[in-house]
Amino acid sequence: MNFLSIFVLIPSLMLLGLWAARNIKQIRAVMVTGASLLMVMAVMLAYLYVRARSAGDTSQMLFTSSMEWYKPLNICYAVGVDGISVVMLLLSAVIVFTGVFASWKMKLQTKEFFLWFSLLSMGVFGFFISIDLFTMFMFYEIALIPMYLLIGIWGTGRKEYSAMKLTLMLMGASAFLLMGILGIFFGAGGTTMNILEIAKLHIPIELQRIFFPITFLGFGVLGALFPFHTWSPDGHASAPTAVSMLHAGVLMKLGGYGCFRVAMYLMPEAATELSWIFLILTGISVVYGAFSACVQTDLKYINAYSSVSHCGLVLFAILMMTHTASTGAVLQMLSHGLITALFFALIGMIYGRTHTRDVRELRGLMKIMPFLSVGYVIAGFANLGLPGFSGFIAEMTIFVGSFENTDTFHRVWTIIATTSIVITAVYILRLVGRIIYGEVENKEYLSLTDATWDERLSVIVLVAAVAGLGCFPLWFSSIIGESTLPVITQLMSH
Amino acid sequence: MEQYSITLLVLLLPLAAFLFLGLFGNRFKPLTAGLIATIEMAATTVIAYFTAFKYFTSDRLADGTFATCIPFDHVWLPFGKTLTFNMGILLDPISVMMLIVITTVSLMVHVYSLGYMKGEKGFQRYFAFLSLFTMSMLGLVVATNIFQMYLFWELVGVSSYLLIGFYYTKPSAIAASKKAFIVTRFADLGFLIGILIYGYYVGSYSFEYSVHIKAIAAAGTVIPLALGLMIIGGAGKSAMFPFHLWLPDAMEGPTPVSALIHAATMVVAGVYLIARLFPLFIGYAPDVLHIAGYVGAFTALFAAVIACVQTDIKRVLAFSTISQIGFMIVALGVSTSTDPHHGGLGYMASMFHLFTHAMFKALLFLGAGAVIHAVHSNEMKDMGGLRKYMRVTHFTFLIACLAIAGIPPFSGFFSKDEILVATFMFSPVMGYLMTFIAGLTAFYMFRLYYNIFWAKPCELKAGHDGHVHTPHEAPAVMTVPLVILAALTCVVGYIVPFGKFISSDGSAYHIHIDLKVAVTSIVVAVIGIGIARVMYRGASRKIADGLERNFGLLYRAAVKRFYIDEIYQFITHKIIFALISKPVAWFDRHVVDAFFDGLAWIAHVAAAKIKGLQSGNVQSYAVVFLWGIIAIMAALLFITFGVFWLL
Amino acid sequence: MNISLDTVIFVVLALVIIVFSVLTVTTTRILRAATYLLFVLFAAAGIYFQLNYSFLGAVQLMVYVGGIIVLYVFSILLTSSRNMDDRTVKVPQSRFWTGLISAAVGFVICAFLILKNTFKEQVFEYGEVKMDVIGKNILGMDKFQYLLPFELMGLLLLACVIGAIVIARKR
Amino acid sequence: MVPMQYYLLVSTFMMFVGVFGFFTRRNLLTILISVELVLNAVDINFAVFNRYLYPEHLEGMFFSVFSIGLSAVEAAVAIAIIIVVYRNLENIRVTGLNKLKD
Repeated sequence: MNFLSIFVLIPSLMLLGLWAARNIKQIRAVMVTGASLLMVMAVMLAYLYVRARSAGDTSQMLFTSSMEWYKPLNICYAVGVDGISVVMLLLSAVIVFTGVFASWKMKLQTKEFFLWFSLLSMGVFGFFISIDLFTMFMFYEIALIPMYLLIGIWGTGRKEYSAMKLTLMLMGASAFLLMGILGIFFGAGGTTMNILEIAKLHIPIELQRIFFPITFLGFGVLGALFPFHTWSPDGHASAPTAVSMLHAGVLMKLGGYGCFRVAMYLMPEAATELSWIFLILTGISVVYGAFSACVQTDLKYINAYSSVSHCGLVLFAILMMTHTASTGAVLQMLSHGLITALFFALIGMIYGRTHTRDVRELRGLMKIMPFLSVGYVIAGFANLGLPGFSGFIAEMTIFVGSFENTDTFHRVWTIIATTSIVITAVYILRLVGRIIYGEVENKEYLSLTDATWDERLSVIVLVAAVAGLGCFPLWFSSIIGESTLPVITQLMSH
Repeated sequence: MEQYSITLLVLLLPLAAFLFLGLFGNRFKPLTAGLIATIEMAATTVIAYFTAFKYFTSDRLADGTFATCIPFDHVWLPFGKTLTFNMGILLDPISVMMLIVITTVSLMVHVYSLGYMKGEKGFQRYFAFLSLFTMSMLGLVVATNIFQMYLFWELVGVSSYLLIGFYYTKPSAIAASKKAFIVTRFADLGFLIGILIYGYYVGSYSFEYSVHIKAIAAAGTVIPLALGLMIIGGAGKSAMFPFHLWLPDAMEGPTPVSALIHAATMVVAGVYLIARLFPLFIGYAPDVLHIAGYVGAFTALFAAVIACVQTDIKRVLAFSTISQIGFMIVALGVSTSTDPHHGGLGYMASMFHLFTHAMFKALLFLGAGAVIHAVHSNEMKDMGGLRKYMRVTHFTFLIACLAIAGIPPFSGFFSKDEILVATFMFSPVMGYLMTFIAGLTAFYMFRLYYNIFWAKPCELKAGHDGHVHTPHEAPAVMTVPLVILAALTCVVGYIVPFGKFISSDGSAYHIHIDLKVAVTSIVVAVIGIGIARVMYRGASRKIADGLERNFGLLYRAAVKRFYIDEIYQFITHKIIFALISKPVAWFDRHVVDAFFDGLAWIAHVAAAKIKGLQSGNVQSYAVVFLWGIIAIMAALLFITFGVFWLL
Repeated sequence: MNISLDTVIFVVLALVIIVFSVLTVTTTRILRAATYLLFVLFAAAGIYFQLNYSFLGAVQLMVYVGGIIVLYVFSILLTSSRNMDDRTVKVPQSRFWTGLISAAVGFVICAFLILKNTFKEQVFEYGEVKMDVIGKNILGMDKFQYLLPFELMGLLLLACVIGAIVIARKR
Repeated sequence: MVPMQYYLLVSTFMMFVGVFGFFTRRNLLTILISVELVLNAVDINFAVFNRYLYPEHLEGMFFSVFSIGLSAVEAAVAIAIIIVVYRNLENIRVTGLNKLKD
């Protein structure tokens, strides 16, 4: 039994535990135990990983193991982690943990909610540990399906519509993905589904030209690639808090991770050749999301468009195809995951009290709920890339990396992308100025209370993570950096 | 190097104070929190002075310069293999000088704030932010590389934002803080791109140019571009035209904050940036430097003109600050070489002026704060005749006014004189222009002075407690910093050996007064003061009103600050929001999203139609079945008999 | 062209079939439809007789006319109630025309085929099929003999009878 | 001797009348009656082909005999079903019979 499988095992055990749980206390106990255990395991994995690396283990993936489970297509349950997966697992663990606390007061069908939530976590963790294309795809689907129910049942607003839209668009994307995966599998000779082994083989360039866009698109939709991002605003706006957190925080990262790990890594020639198309799209995403966020009136929409912008930056950086930029991309995934989860958690908490997310109605929250407001301001600063928070290091790494491309095309798009940091400042400050500051206008709000302990815990953990990453980036940056190198080498060698 | 290890505390102490007060501040009584911050600040000041003392008394190198010390320099964030983002401490004459300026003014402001902010809600928060600002500003000046500078540059921006928006329930304060942050951030975009270009071509962000001299030389033509972009960032922070518009609005913050951030320290960051990059400018991009100088000169003139007609005393001071920073930039901009004797004088003059200006401008602001504290208004019309009530404030304010007007023996005279000398060396036209602006400065400062302390006695207003109360002198905790700063203003001009420590090439330079220039400037200043005295000293404002009437258009334009704010409003609201964001959002909802909704709709409709076929009605099935057979038969007939089988 | 008796009988039978089959499907009363069907079936039996398949004609008369139609009449009477007739429900125009056109087109194509196709040479041998031949063929097991289908038929009928009872019996 | 085509035309006509009836009628019984028309038309065809084209064999005739038998079976079962339906739903119009579909 491989150590990594524990990340799939724990959510499965949580499912069992929830199934057996009889009342809300037991449900919470199961969730907290499971989520904490996941966090501990993620930290331990990071520790083991670093120890193995410093002991001189230079193989690309550590803790690998492979178990065949469908011979005719050579499908294996193959797992393994490198630095990118390790930090992604850490991110997922943190967000699952805080998500549990953010949905502490879930009333409606609590058990079912957490059942689906655990299943979703299982998919996410499974995705990050797998190195077999098919297993990866399977976990991806596992993560996708619970979304529909979670939004459709526990959501707010136009939840059926949003759930349907989100699921359909992502399922459409996964159809592309399946095509891409099969293309890669057969293009590489049909002998293996293992990413590491495929990387050593060569896929004919004609096939790469067909399957690279398909695969990239398949993952890119999940990474909110323009113009396939429209599921994001509606989906996030309707989803319950913890689901928004997990979805924007982790699930959207599956897109960037997959683009990098599968599309770019396995089809380097086509990637070099065709990156410009997607570069234009992602560049548009970055600026477009930021501009759209400026005039939204729903807090969650603002954040969703902001996510479009920031996740666009992830793909943008990946496509820049330099070592620094791709390191920055992973940092940005990490950073955006934490920040956006923090945002959604806070928005959920504010909404739970005021029952509105309309920025035109909220005002003077600082006076009523100082803790949440300060959290919101911090999240805002982190989002606009203030030094000391994770956004800054990620964005700077991306921009420095992007600048390593000397041709005019890349330069121009880099400069266009940098303007997003100003636009981000515009909408964040507008928002903070409008809802946090000012006098309380609605007298009914005066009786509202500040965060309770469970909410405080989840906010504090996230803020600490954001600030920790922002103040001490060296460790993360270096373990990510050494893991992005093989992919970049692969890209450069062609 | 180890001897400067203690300097690290200069950064860590304020940071600790910020975190401590930020997290636990509300557990303490306001005054306790304030005292904690103030004591911490005093400790920081002591360390900074200690460092400065040690540094300036250390042995000079063989070429007569002070060694640049880098006690700390650690990789903070690696970019790829070679390029790294370091964090560290760099000590050289200007950074050490800045340490002194910042800690001195900051300490004064801390002490002053204990009195000024008494009873305000959020007292703890205020001190936490002050500590944050101090930390960031100190981090900025001791940065070892341009990226670290950028990092702290952003942090001072945000602490400025937080402090301007301190009264967060006041809409104007919120708007002002937002404006300040966004305008400077927009400018910082230029700075960032400049850094990116520089870093890529030079392969390092470090300020130790000598190490990378080859790479810099190889980079060639992109260096001026990079430097030009960086100057944009500097212009944003230092409120140079056209980024000046945030500074007057920033006066919405508490007055001590204006003194610290928006007069003495943060706004001179742009000047400091140019000074930091000075060798590069001289070596590779003198033209860019001169352009900056012209912009500085224009800004100085522009701001001085506006300052002459503003009625809000803090705004007058704000425009005066802009104008004075313009002076500093001009001084740097007219430099043509690193030799202080031939064209490099401006560097020293600029730093000198930065130093003296910090003192007297902080004094002016704190004095203004005391006045505002007494009359509860920012408007000149609510003041007048205050000299009787507030003797200490009056006296110290007068000293500061004389200093800024350039009257000997106060400090401003010396530094301004050096600037004028440097300017005349560069071009006489520029020199006369700057002298004229110096005169204007004297005029508007004394307009301010006479309006506050002389003129008609102010109307005594009923306070909120119902009874009329006379303006009274501020408490000792506020006047003491005033007196200290006034004393400094009197004496720092005599640090004649200033040039010994700081000069463009690092070697000692003996400051001497150019009599011709000095006399001219004094005469001009005195004329300015005289006009102001005639116009504003008395209770009647006949001349002033007459002038306002006769130059109506110009006057109104100046009062409206030449409509730059309106243009800004137009750009942000009309262009960014109405012309870009709204259409983009509309496009997103009605085109992109509608496209996918349309796809779903098509699928839905098609499904409904196909579902209709599957009705469960056998008769319908039979019809389709029959037609199927007919079609097959027709096809077979067609194959057998061809098209004309009917015939 | 001489008109033989055969021809006359055929014309009469054909007219009966055509007229009454049309009436069968167009009448609005079910009982009448069943009656018209009865005439059509009679005419069909007549055709069999004309073709000298007396056995077939007899079967037709016995099973159809004697059995099935009686079954129909009973069931009609059993299920009839006031609103059961098609009179109460008008056939929608669209459905009527769809049916008519479909049927007409089908008919035209089939008629065309019949008239256009060149068949094998036609012979017509007068004379009955001998009963023993029929019996031998039904009960034989050689080529062109049909014991197996006959047995199957019997089984089917049995199954049907049981099935009908099971389905229709009162619960 | 009447040419074979005439028989065929008559039976074809009968069949399509039956088809028309099947399409347009609403009552289960009348639909069944229409089906009887179709079946009879086919039976006639078998007999005619047998008589005119292959007089030496008897396949057509036997097929017709079996077909008649099958019709009897079909009619019996169908009517049984119809009666049950009627008993349960008081209705044997096809438009009313959609309980299974919903």
